[in-house]
Amino acid sequence: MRHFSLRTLLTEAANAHQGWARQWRAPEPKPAYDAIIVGGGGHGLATAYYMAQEHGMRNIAVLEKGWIGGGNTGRNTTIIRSNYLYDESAAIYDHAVKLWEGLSQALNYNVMYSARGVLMLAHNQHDVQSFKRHVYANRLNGVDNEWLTPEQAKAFCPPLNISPDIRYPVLGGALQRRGGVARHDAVAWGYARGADALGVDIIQNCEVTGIVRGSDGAVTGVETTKGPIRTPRIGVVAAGHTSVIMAMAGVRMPLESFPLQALVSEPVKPVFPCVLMSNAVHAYISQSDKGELVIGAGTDQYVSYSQQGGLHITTHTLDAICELFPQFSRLRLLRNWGGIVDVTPDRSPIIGRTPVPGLFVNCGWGTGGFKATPGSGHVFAWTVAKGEPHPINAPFTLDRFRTGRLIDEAAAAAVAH
Amino acid sequence: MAQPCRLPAGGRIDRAKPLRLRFNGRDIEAYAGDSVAAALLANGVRLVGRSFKYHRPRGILSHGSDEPNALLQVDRGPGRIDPNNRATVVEAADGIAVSSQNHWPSLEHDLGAVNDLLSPVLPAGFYYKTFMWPQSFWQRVYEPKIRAAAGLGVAPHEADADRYVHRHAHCAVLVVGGGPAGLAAALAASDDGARVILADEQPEFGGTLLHDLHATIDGAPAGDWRAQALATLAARANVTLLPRTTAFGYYNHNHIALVERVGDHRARQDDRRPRERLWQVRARQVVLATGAHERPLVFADNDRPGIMLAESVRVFINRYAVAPGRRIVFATSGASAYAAAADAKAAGLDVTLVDIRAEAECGPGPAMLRARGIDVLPAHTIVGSTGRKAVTGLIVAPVDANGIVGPRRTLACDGVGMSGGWTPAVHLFSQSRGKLRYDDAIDAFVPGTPAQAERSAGAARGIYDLAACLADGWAAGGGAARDFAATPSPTGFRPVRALPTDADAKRVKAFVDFQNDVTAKDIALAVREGFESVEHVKRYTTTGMATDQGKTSNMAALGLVAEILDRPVPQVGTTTFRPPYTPVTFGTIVGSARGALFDPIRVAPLHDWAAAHGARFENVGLWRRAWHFPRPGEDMHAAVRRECRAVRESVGIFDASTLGKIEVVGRDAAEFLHRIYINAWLKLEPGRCRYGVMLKEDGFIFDDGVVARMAPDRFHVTTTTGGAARVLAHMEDYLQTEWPDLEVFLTSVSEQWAVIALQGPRARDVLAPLVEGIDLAAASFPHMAVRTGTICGVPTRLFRVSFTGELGYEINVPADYARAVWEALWARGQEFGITPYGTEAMHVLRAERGFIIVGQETDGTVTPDDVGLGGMIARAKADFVGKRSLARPDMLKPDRKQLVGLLADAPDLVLEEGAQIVADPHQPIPMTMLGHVTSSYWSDACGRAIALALVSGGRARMGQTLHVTTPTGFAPARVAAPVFFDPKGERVHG
Amino acid sequence: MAEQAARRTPILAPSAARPEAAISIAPMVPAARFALRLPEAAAKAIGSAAGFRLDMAINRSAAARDGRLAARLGPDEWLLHGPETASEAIARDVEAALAGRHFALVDIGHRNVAIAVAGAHARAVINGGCPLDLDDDAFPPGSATRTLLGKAEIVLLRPDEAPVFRIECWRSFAPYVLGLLEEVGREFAGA
Amino acid sequence: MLLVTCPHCGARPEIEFRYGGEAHIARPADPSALDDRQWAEFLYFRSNPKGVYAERWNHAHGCGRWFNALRDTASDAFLATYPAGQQRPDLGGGR
Ligand SMILES: Cc1cc2nc3c(=O)[nH]c(=O)nc-3n(C[C@H](O)[C@H](O)[C@H](O)COP(=O)(O)OP(=O)(O)OC[C@H]3O[C@@H](n4cnc5c(N)ncnc54)[C@H](O)[C@@H]3O)c2cc1C
Ligand SMILES: NC(=O)c1ccc[n+]([C@@H]2O[C@H](COP(=O)([O-])OP(=O)(O)OC[C@H]3O[C@@H](n4cnc5c(N)ncnc54)[C@H](O)[C@@H]3O)[C@@H](O)[C@H]2O)c1
Ligand SMILES: Cc1cc2nc3c(=O)[nH]c(=O)nc-3n(C[C@H](O)[C@H](O)[C@H](O)COP(=O)(O)O)c2cc1C
Ligand SMILES: [Zn+2]
Repeated sequence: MRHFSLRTLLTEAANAHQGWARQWRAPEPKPAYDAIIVGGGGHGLATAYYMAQEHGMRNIAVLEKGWIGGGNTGRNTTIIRSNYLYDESAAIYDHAVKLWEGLSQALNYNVMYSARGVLMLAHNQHDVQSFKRHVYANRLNGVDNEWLTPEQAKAFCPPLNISPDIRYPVLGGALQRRGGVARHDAVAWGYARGADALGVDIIQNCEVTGIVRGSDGAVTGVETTKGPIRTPRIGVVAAGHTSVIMAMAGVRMPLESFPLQALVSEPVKPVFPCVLMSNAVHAYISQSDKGELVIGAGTDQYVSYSQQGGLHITTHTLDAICELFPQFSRLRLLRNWGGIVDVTPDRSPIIGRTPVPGLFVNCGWGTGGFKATPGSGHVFAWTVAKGEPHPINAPFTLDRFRTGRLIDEAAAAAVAH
Repeated sequence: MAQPCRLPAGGRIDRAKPLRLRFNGRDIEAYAGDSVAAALLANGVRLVGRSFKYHRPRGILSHGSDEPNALLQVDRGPGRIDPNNRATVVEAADGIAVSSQNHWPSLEHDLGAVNDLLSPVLPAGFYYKTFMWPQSFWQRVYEPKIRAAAGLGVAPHEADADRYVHRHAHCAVLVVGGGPAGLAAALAASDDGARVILADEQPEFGGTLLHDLHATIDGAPAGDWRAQALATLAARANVTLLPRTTAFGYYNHNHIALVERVGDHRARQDDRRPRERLWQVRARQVVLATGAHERPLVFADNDRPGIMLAESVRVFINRYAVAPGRRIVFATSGASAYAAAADAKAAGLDVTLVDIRAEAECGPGPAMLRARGIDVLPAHTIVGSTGRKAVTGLIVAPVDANGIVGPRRTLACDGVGMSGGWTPAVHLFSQSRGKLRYDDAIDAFVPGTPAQAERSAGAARGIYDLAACLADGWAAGGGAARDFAATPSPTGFRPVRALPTDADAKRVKAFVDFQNDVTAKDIALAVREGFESVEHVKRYTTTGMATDQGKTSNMAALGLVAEILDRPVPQVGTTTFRPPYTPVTFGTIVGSARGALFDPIRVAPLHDWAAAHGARFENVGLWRRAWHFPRPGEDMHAAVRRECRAVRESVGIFDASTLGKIEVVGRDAAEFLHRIYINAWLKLEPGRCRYGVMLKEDGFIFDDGVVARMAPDRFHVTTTTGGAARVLAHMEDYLQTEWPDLEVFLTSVSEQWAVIALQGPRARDVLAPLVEGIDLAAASFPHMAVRTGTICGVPTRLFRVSFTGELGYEINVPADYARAVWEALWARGQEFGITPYGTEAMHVLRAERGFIIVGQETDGTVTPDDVGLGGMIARAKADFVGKRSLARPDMLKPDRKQLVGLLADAPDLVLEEGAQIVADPHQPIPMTMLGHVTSSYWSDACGRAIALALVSGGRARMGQTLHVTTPTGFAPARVAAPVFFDPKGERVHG
Repeated sequence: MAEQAARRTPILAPSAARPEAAISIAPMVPAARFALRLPEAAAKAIGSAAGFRLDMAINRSAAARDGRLAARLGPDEWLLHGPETASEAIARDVEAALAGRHFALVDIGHRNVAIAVAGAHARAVINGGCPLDLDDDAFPPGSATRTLLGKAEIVLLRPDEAPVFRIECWRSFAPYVLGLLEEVGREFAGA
Repeated sequence: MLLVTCPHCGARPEIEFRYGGEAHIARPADPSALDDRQWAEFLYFRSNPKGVYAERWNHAHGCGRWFNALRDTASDAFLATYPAGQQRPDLGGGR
């Protein structure tokens, strides 16, 4: 792997950049691998990278039906934070944040992790209580999160409208300074390059169409659009398409796939220094390094695999954005797209074994899994490599829906009232 | 001289209406009908902006919405300033001030232009390869620098002063695009009276007909045909004509979004008129007649100001009577530029035409031009341009069939019109999920199989001959096949990716995406590095991601990828087309939903009274509720103490109208409630009330409230304020889909009944004189009973219930009477010091008695047993919603969090709601958390602070001291029973 | 002892409609209103009750004597409407007519507020927030349906040939509904 | 925004409707007879296919009725709507 640095960049500049090699190979699939990861999103690629890097598994492949990073990894609003309420969640998301902090260096690929701070606004008494609950729980879990008054929030995010006369005045906010954003595409590419250098085959335009099982029920391989491939271990990391792939193995999942939309404005000079979230009015906004305001909208209400949603969803979000930032009303929407998010009943992921021997799944990240990419890949690599969960993902079982031991971040984030 | 580049005659501008605008502080004269771009060109302005990355000087490339370069800030007055406007679509209006962007200190002298010199180290994706050391520098040093350099214009700082509105519309046929194809489609479609909407983003209908001076249609000049067609359409009552209206989104099931620019083109904004209007059209059939975009040529330094699209040169001359230069070189690979060259010559300009194609390939064009005295150089390539802030010459060279490039020569010029062929505007078709098909003959993706009731027509479908466009439009509009006679259009071009050159292609800057400064070599680099998917190329190089979304660049980019990979174009494919077609203001999308109309503000019938009596309000869902009633000089704390005291000692009055209310009627009403709630309902007597708790099927508390049996077959159910809508929906769902056999009807009466809570030992005394037909005596009207009668002469459902722990009534009256009844009670209560109290006092009073609030003590993970209400569950019931879930293993664990009281060791310490609880504050992080404080208040009645908390295994911890987080550390607190006042609950019986 | 019946305080002050204006948006006087629920089959069998026609198509209304009107909002749901003073009579008559059947008659006279929208631009203004097709073909006289106006649920009626639409909404949404109509209508007001 | 055909009201814009998830998952007559696994299947597990899906819709801001629909989740096209309680229509042609 050619090292990336200012020096190599300068060398290549002199050479009209003719010397750069492929960042990852484009291999044809081998007949068999020790393990196969289905899904070349950030989670899948990170999984493969850590399997190779930390567990020495080099004879593995990532199968991607389209182009790597083309799923939700390439279409999310890139908000990264770890100030979740429950211990289990805080542990896994903070594991990820710690990896984010050194990821560019670890991968020798600038993923532009920018810890510019994530501010979540409280608009009613209930939000205030709920956010303080988070702040305190985070503190005891070693996760940074602090309560800001409206004035402090305004100081941190100057464009914010803290007038008491708006429809839902800002009563304060919870700030995680270590939170921020990263360059989503670079995350996929950086992991791909890293994994490839360790020998992982990254095979694009290769859709998994079937899961083959032996007489004992255990997996023996996959069918793909590039032919059958044998393997004793499969890690499914296919986000919105998880149900479809698991159905190939006869496994029904507690998942629904919804379109989730996002949009960007035309690029403007820096106006927005941080990431701001308002669950109460449904606004999520930051500004990319290129200058667009990146805005997250909601899910459409119906199951769909169309990566496209209705205009009313976008409208709803822009209503809220312009209420908080009336000066942005004259900015223009540049592009509006959708992804397909796989949502679990408790809004927490499922990471671990399945009823089928040799089949592992990492899914259910729903609207918020980008932030977990390194952590998720790291613990899932362990899980697939060792056949048992890492302590951090041990609570995120499929079985919790039977026992009732849910990790209900949605309930905790105050949807009731 | 004013308007030095204005042609003496012609154009569609109104020379009788001069107007004046400002550009970078300088006066610009123009005429009504000009675009800002036309006005600038008329005044000899070429340099209008700087590019995104290299800060290259840039001018005007196009004449329409595909413009990538000429982006300006427009200032229409305070609150009306915005960036990134395309000079080619902003109409010139008197008094507006426009200015260029993305430079410092000035447009002419821009220090950012050093990036152009540094460009060898700034190829596509350079930032992924560097800026990583030292680690902390990314965020402190590199990123802020990159951010400051990026972005184009400056975001507005003031709130938008304009208004926007929405409009929903329906029609049989929506025609998008009012060129020849669209006009013909609209004529055909509206012929039989069907509702037709015709929208075009330009101020005038006609599309290419607006600048085609020589064509004839059915024997008449095309302009006359256009005027006739428009007159016909305008006269048809079934036709809605929407000029200045861009269809920007094609969504599911023929739902199309359009933005109409209503205000900006008028010099002075009339305040009644909106600035823009969002149309949402649901059309039975859609005709897309959106035309085609011309392709630039990709050659070194093809971005100098003055280098334009060939057809745009023609538009500026014919439509705006502006000469984009006096000596113009047309550079083309196709036929259409010949018409432009001829028109330029006719306008008196000095014209040369260079065609990459061999003479034999060029058809009749060269002869036609030579006959007009125009020099034509076939078989020539373009290898560069000269000039810096304006083009001064085009460097051309002969090229043979093998691509061998001959000696260079510079054609001096002050304007260039380039044409690399045409790309149909398939954006909306593709958004509608129609499948594109690559048409080799015209080197373009064209609409294939539609996914919705849609037809594309004309140039949007790759049909470039005028007569054929008309016929195609007519057919798309549903007309019976007919022919149009029209002047044949010169069509056809040779697809070229990057023009052949004698220079080192690895080093020259031949722009593909002008705005984002993506060059052909960037695309080559991306492919070299393994970014083979066109979607990867887009994201690695940012080609097609600028504000024009690749309208001028996409075909070149994917063509280059195909060429490098030696794959057929359709195998490379296009990137995904997404809304909006052109950028749309947030304001348009938001419409009226601003300020008071952002979300409805729901107020209860006594809101005005409360406001007049000094209430401070809080938002609860959409509701605005009286929070507390501070007297002058009182803070919230003091007000709440006083309000609580009044209730405990005498009488308080509270507006509880926002409670949800559902009238449950029918023979099976009791059975229905029996299945919905955890407790028993079959034996509740008419005239009695009962507190009920309901779960969702997952076993967690969903809502609670008092239910009264008004008659054997009629219940009055109350819900929480926030739960009103979802409880009704939940009940309807079960009723309709699970138990359709039950004879029950549900009706929301939340807003029929206002609820006045009168609470305190003197409540009866205040109430008695106003009530008729109800015996208020404790014996005949006990706690948890309901009676009907009248109060102040109006019907009431009078509940004797209490959420405060005091003797209390909840007086339900029809909402419009609430004010009068309240005022009567208020008057009656004066002698007892009647005190209005708000939601905060209500919360304190109920907490003193240990009553839960759903959403505060519960959060969607809490079972009845967790909050100590397990005893309510009717054990005898075989089933109710949620029952089975309560038997899951995790629901039975002894360490579940249970509701307890918490008394801080320091009696006046009001713990924070949300504070976490631990057994040992000295344990290492991460600590084991036992639970959290759900409610916490100062209680006058108890003479100390009290709190409720959910604590793991809490009921077994009575008397234990635990430690509760505070802003600065931990505070010890003792676990106690969750009832702090009147533990036996005797006061309600008073 | 109650001295006299309490007076009514509607949330919007009623005003007179001006159908001849380009746009007229006028809150209406209080009225008697009931939600009537009755199984579809029963409605078909009896056709009408207490003078209210019940067997019309869903989303159609029918006028009855004395300024009364029944609008069928769903298979088993009607909105009964009449002058404010007729409230008790309507309740009594309907109860009597349906006695012995499974039905629910619930007074919602104070729950709803009505706003009349009239004038040449009435449709354009309502379509400023309402997504339905209000063309005569799609929403002919006699139409009545529950739908949305912006972020509020409404019942939209066009009782008769007159180009007057009636919007009913819940009380607390009335200021919003009126405000939205007036905001959209500004463009046409006085035009 | 989808255009949803309510069996009672005809084609109406999606915003008038509330979605209800997968159809034909009847509440068990006797939940206590189910083991934890079966109960979890009822509560949480869904087929979530890419293709034809039977799902529930409620015309919440219209006639208020629940009904079912067959929709292709890949194209979002509705293939049929039918009253609650009716069997899933057989559209023939496989899938
Ligand atoms: C609009 C939007 C905004 C979001 N915002 C945020 C945010 O701000 N912060 C945050 O943390 N999260 C956010 N998320 C969620 C986040 O994007 C996802 O949780 C995360 O990216 C999931 O990563 P992944 O690698 O699991 O999935 P993906 O990136 O979707 O990768 C799955 C891959 O599997 C492939 N695949 C599917 N089926 C097959 C098959 N049969 N064979 C082979 N390959 C297959 C897909 O093509 C895809 O590339 C957002 C999501 C969306 C859509
Ligand atoms: N000679 C050639 O090679 C060549 C190539 C292309 C086009 N043409 C000529 O162009 C004409 C094509 O006619 P036509 O009617 O197909 O196209 P047109 O270009 O004349 O008209 C298209 C119209 O659609 C409008 N439009 C585009 N997108 C829109 C949107 N999203 N919303 C609203 N309006 C939108 C444009 O403003 C334009 O007025 C013919 O005269 C043809 O000869 C010639
Ligand atoms: C954080 C982020 C920033 C983006 N910025 C831009 C942008 O500046 N310009 C642009 O055209 N698209 C931008 N996009 C959107 C992509 O072009 C694209 O729409 C998205 O990756 C989804 O892919 P698709 O539209 O090809 O399906 C951005 C996407 C993300 C996730
Ligand atoms: Zn309906």
